[in-house]
Amino acid sequence: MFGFGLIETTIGIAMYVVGIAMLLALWRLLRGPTVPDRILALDTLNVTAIAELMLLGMHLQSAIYFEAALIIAMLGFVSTVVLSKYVIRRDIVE
Amino acid sequence: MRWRRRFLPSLPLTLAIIVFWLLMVSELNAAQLAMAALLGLVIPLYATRIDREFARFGSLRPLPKLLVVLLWDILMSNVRVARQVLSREERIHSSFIWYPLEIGNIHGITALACCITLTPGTVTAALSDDRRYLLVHVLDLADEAALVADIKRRYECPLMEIFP
Amino acid sequence: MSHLPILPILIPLLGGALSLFVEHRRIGTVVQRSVAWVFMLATLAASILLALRAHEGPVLVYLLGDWPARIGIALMVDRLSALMVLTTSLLAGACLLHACSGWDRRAPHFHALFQLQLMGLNGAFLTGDIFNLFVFFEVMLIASYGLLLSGGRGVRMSAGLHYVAFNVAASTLFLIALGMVYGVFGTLNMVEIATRVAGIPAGSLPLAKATIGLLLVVFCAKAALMPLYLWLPEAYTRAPAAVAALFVIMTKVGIYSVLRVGSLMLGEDAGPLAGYGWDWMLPAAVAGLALATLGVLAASRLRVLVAYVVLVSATTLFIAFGLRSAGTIAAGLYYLVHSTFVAAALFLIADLVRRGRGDAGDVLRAFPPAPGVRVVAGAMFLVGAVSVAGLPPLSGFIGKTMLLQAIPEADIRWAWPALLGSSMLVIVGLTRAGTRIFWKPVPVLPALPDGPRPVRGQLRLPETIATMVLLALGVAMSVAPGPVTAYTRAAAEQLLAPSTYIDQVRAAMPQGRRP
Amino acid sequence: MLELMLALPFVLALVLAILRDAPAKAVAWLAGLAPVLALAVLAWLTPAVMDGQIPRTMHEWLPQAGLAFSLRLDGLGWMFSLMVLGIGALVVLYAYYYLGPREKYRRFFCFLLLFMGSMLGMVLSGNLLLTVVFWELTSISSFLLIGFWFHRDDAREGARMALTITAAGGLALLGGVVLIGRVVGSYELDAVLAAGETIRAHELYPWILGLVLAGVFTKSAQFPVHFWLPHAMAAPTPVSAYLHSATMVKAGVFLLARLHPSLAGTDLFFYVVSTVGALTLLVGAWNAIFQHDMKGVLAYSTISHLGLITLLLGLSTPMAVVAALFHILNHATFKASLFMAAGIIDHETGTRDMRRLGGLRRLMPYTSALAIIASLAMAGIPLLNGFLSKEMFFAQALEIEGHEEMRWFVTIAAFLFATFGVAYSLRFVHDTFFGRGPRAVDQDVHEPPRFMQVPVAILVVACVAVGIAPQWTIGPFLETAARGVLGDALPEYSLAVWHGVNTPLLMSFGGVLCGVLLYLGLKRVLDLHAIVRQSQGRMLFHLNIEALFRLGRRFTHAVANGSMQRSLLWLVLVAIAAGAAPFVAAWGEPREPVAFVSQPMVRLAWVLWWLLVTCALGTLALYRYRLLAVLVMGGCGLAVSMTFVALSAPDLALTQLLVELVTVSLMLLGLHYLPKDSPRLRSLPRRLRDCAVALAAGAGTAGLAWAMMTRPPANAAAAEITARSLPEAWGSNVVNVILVDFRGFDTLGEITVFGIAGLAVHAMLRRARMAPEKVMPGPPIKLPVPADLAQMMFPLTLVVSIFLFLRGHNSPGGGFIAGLTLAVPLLIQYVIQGAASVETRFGFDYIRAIGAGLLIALGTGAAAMLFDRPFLASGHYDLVLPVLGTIPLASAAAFDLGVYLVVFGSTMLILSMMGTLKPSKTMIAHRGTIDPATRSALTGEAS
Amino acid sequence: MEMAIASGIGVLVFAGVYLVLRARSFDVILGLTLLSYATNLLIFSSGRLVVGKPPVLQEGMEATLANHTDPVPQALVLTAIVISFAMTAVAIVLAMRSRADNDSDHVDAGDVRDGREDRG
Amino acid sequence: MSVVWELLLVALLLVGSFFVLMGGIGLVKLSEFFKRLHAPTKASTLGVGCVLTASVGYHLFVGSDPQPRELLIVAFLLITAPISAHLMSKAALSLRMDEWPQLPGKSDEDTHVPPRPDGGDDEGY
Ligand code: NA
Ligand code: NA
Repeated sequence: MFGFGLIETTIGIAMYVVGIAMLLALWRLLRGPTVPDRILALDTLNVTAIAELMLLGMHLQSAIYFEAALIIAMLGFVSTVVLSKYVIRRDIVE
Repeated sequence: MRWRRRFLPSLPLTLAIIVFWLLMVSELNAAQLAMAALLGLVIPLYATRIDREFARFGSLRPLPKLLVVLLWDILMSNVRVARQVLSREERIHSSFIWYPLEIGNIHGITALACCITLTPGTVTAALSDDRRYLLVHVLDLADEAALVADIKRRYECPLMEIFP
Repeated sequence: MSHLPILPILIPLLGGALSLFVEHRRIGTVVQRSVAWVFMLATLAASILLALRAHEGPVLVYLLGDWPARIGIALMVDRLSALMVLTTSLLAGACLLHACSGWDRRAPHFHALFQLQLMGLNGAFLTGDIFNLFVFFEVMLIASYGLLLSGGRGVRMSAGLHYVAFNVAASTLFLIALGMVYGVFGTLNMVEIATRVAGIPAGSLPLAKATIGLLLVVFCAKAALMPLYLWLPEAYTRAPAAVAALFVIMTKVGIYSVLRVGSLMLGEDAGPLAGYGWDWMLPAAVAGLALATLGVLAASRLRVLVAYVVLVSATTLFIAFGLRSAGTIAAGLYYLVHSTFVAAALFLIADLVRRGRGDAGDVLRAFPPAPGVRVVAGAMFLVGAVSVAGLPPLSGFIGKTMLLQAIPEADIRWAWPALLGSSMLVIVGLTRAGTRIFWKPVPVLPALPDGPRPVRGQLRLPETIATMVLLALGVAMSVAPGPVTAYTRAAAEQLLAPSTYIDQVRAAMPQGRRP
Repeated sequence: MLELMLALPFVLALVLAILRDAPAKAVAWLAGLAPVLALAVLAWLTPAVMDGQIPRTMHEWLPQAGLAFSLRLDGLGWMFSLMVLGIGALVVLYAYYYLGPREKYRRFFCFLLLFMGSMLGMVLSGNLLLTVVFWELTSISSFLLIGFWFHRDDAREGARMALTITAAGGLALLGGVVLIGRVVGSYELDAVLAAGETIRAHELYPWILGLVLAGVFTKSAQFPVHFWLPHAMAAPTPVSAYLHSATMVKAGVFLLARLHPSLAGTDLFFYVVSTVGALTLLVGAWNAIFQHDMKGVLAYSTISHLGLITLLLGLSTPMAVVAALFHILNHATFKASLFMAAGIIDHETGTRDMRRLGGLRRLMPYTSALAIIASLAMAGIPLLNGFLSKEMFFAQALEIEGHEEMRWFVTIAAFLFATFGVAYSLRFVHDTFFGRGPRAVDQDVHEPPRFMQVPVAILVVACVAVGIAPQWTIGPFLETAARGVLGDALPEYSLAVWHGVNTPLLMSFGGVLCGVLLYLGLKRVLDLHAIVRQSQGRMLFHLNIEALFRLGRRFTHAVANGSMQRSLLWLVLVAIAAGAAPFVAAWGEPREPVAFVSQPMVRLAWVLWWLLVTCALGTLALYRYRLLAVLVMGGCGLAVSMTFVALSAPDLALTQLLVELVTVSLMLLGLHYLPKDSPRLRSLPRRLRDCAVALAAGAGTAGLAWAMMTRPPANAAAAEITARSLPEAWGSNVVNVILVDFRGFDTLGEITVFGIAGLAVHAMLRRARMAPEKVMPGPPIKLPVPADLAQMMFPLTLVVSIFLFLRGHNSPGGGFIAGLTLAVPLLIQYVIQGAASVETRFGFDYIRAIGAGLLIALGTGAAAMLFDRPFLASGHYDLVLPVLGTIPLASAAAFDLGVYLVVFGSTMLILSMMGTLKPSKTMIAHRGTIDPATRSALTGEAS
Repeated sequence: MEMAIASGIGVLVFAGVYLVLRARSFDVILGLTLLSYATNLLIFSSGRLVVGKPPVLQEGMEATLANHTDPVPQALVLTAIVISFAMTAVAIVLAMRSRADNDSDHVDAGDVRDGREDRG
Repeated sequence: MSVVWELLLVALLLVGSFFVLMGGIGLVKLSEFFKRLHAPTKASTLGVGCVLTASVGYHLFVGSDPQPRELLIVAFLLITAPISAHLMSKAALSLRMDEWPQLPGKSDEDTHVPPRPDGGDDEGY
């Protein structure tokens, strides 16, 4: 479709790079050592997932993945909030 | 005025909603405009039930500059943080500082906290009970006073104008 | 066009939704009950009409959304479905009556949950789509959780946990099987699946067998076939009486599904899959019958005993249906209807006893029920026990006799001892329970301070009538068994001729669309 | 007429059941009316029967099963009817006087009439299945009668024992009858009696015989199941007099006689029946000697006499049958009178223990005389009826042909029968009426009311009359009865007192002599009164029954102990087996290679795979630390959502993400009220076992999934749906179109499930008071900065929610997703601002929202019905407005609105219920606040 | 790709089943949640794996399965997700209630308290 | 698509993914929670921001989605990132009270700012 596939190659590389970032976050998720660390890792996973989704959308030339990324951006922090609140107060809804 | 308060509680919110809607639907026609306007009118009425108070803006003049400064700071400090991350960790001297607030408007405080957090190298950890101090964690603290002054000058002052 | 097939689903749904609007303290019980009864009676009327229509012979097909069955969802009503719906409605009427003696006010959302449970049951019996069957299973189950747990506390909660967890696990398995069904057959309509079963390529045969095997496991788990029956006794005994009585039909849903799948996908025309799985079900049924019978003997509480009686009847049905002759299936269907009513009645009686004996509850030890309860409850228990044990002249005897008559010569040597022996032991267990509960003298001296205390139990009219209605249904089935047996006979023949069924369903065309 | 006769007892039983507060006398009169009127009917029919006709009647009951309500009155039935009704009438009279003033007359007579009716039905039945029906009815009603004094332990036990054994026999009989039906093709008695040859020649004959005899022997208390009868003596004496002399126990021998033409005539029949009869006869007679209870003697004597009758029927010669019938009549008369006499004595002295009685002939001479005469009849003394049938028995024993060993055996048994019979009769008479006065009975003993003696007297007179002039008195009756069994094969016989001196006569006298000697000898050698004979049968029965109960208990506790873990384990095991079996069975069969092109890995698939697998295993590894497990599981959810995205399922990804968020929140809300950790499972084998099961399940599922994915797809339906989605359902998001149109019915069910979940949670938590596991001390925290930001987000999320809702039909989104998109930000408000502040400002009736959502979805679907189209048929309308242009209106959108409301309402209901639980103060005090020392244990911190 | 999905399903089922067999209510709920992930993936994969062809029709693209993945399993999974979510909610609340009422979160808390951890 | 645009997009993508990776590395490498907190929250913001911007440009020119809808994602990220960071640091602080700096101008007794939710009598958990 393109004259030269530079952009597509870049998208591919970027997907791998972001993927590595996800795996790094995964490592922190499992490793801990504290609960906030793991929450942080999960949050990072969410954010990197947005990047990954957008890259996928570019890779497949489809805007269909927008909604998923939007939802993660808009609501993905919910688990962060809830988990943090749990650590702080135990009682999530007071 | 009372009429406006009653039926249009927050103009910024209405505008934000209209923009949001038009961005989302990806088409610009009469029907969508009408829909956006409808939502812009109805949703704020509904949102008043959740919101304790809507933000009232003072002067919006400092806003563009603030945004540019913020963007620049984000970019620059990102590079700095990236360098720190890649360098040896012993060189990083992280520390908490209490940042004394002058701004009293809660929306202003929130905006300031956002600015601090979004700028790499600093993160707001807490707001004191009396709302006069922000607890800020600094990744690499060289000079506490300079940092406080920097924040005050670059963010807090414009914000005080925006949120009087 | 006739909307009759869908009414038994929609009426309770409407009733359930409306119940949510009238269940306010200000509105009062009378209105709530009136709403519940209006919809209950309407459902009953629709069920009766449906049974009459189904008895005319051809399968009633209702294409939802006016889509052809292969791409949409279709309700397919044959005699069996209509029979099950009618049984459900009759049972539910009695249960509702019983609940109206007070439980409905103590359990939040009772009427809504009850109506929706009815919707789930009827939907499961009427639908012709296997995924839709799953959905209605879930409607039925979650409503049953609600009914079981609403207004409950203590041990009922842990029993409920067992029930819920087991059913959720089984539903997970159901979903896995459904995924496989779609992956292998490419359709969810049971008739369409049936047409594709025979043509399955040899390479996919083990996969198809595993798929249907998993489906059968799920249905057998719901039907509490050995060894998947362990969940039943606790759940049924801990449920409130009206709910436990309604639950009796729930095992029948599993049995119905086995019959349906067996008829369509494992029938004569199923090619290499014909009869698959049945070879295992019969031994499991016999072993289950033995265990259930032992459970009847082992029961230390009346409700546990009744729960095991439910198991006995379920396993008996598996024997009847597993033999897959028109005679045994017809007898089994008769037995199914009878055992549903009678076991439900026994649950209600057990509750009456429990209430009438104060602290002693329904524990099977020597402690008399309150005098006010004793005679009526005792008489009702006698009728129920005679019925359920298969003693003449009540329905159990007729069902069992027809079953004995229909069992093929080759299977007599194991089926008869199993059935007769289990009857025998059930009689022993029921006799012991009855004599211990109703044949204990009222103590002359006041009870010990720390022992159970008798109470002045009184009969509440609705619950007595409800119990009597259920028993009367059983008695009616024994006094005039002819119509019922004729119906079940026809239903059995319809089940054994799946190709007719398939042709009739496939001939159903949308009205406002191209087919 | 037959129906009338049969209906009388039942109708009057019903009348008695209904009549409340009727005086005892009226009750007794009504009860007496039944047998008297029925006897009148019988008398009306008698000439016809005597003529050899068989009055018949038949009504359909269940023709499919061959069950008909057919009655027939032949000679045998006539004889038994006479006995049932005649003695029944006497028993009613007797019972009226027997029962104390505080007894429940109404119930007693009601049960008695029920029994009478059942018995009558059995003897009149012309259909074998109907016979079984009445047979079991006699079991049930006799159970009620035996247990009439249910406050007594022995009554309950006796009743249960009788029912257990006779009902078991009844079930066997049912089996036998059904087999007969198979062989003959009909259950009508006429057909069965005519098909004797067929039955005997059939290969099922041994089974038929065995099953029928099991019924007969249990009912007639034959060895070795005879022991229930003595225990049934706990019944009130009128009951014993009726059931255990004339009716219930005779049911077995009646049936044997009834089916005699069909079953008898084979060696098997001969050997089995006569052997059992002979053994019973000996066992019963011998045991009778050692009883101390008057009714005990009578019970064992009954066993013995029933053995005699069985033996005679087993011998099967026509003469033996006649003798059996004769003895049935004789035994009924003398035994009924003896029971009644024993009842009178019990009634007057307060005891039936012969060790405490004695010398009653002085105190109650009249009763004593009657009882002594009846006893002599029982002993077979000449000029009394018992003598005659015994003589016939001796003659038959001696005339056995072809079976030498049996002749000896039976003859000896007959002699011993006579000997023992004399001995126990003698003891009965001697211990009760002679000797010293009543020992330890300090009652003023006198004769009973006159009318209580009348039935006894009538029966004793009958004994004597038959004994003296048999041909005149009993001859016609006996002949009629015998004709009913034997038909035209009626033998020549003479009913005379004196047949000359022959072997039977000598045997009789020898028997009497030996009996007297035996009694005297035993009395001298042993202290008869000191012998306490435990009923071996009872012990055995109890051991067996108890063993059965114990087995049941043990087994049930070992298997179905209510453990949920076990339930789930079995489910998994069975599922593994079901999934693996076909593959195991097909192992080694040649397989065609499947043409399959694997999809290449998507770029990010490796990341997702690692994410998924690591998080799943991480959850497993950390499951004991629940918070961590929830956290790590969040990674799984993300991985699954991303997988959906990568594999072309944006709607799925959205839904999975949102559900994931809410699920995590729910789990944490719940975790507040649950322990923070799971205790460590110490048992290694247990862990290994579960691990192996889980491995098998995992591998199996993976294998199935793989096998499925590598088959060529069969997706014609999917293709059709995709093609028809836009033109006919006006939506381009095919998934959403399926949800609201093609399979909208699923969605209706699904939102119902979801709504019910909300209701169930509400019902469970509404009034619940729960203590958190541990409480954080201090007031709720304030989060002004996040609160401010979250506030800002809410209107925007509302916009997104509406967008997703409206666009769902054409691009990813839809009611469900939109509903959750609205609910989740509200959850954030709950978390950050606290429930109280949100709920006061954002008051919303979630329950009504659920209801409204269901109604909207239902209404949308039902709207199609107004246009005479099926439920859920979708409609579409393009609304053309000035300026705004064309606005598409689809019914599917309205349906989706219902979904939206239900999802929002239910989610919020659940979250708000869980978030606003009222804690129970006492439980908090009990569990306490968080202890710093346990902090790391609570969260699973490494340090 | 098929192998990856299949093995992923397998691992989820392995972890899920192991947890479902535990003795504490919360562990069982965790296990059921993992199982529901596996189930969703399995149903989803019954439409076979297709990359980049979401079942959203677009103008100029023919509405065939060549251009769009099989939509039916997706609809099924959606229903399944919702239903298992509802069930999970009920199970969690029930676990809370059972714990509060019986003072133990052992799955068999109601009838036997013999102190043994596992009785299955 | 012009080469300039393409190169710009490539640059944006490279920068974006680089910062995302930095976030990941920081998360793994740094030794203590509060240090780690800096890496992902920031780097991800910029990284994701760049990628989103690239996505806007890319779709704009490919024509698959001509609207800058990704800006909405950025807007939401900007709102939610501070909330997350704020709450996570509060959570971490609640576990490690001893490391809190003293509030200027306050004595030891009332330095517990922000107010400790648990009254300060335990060490968190
Ligand atoms: Na959708
Ligand atoms: Na951030």
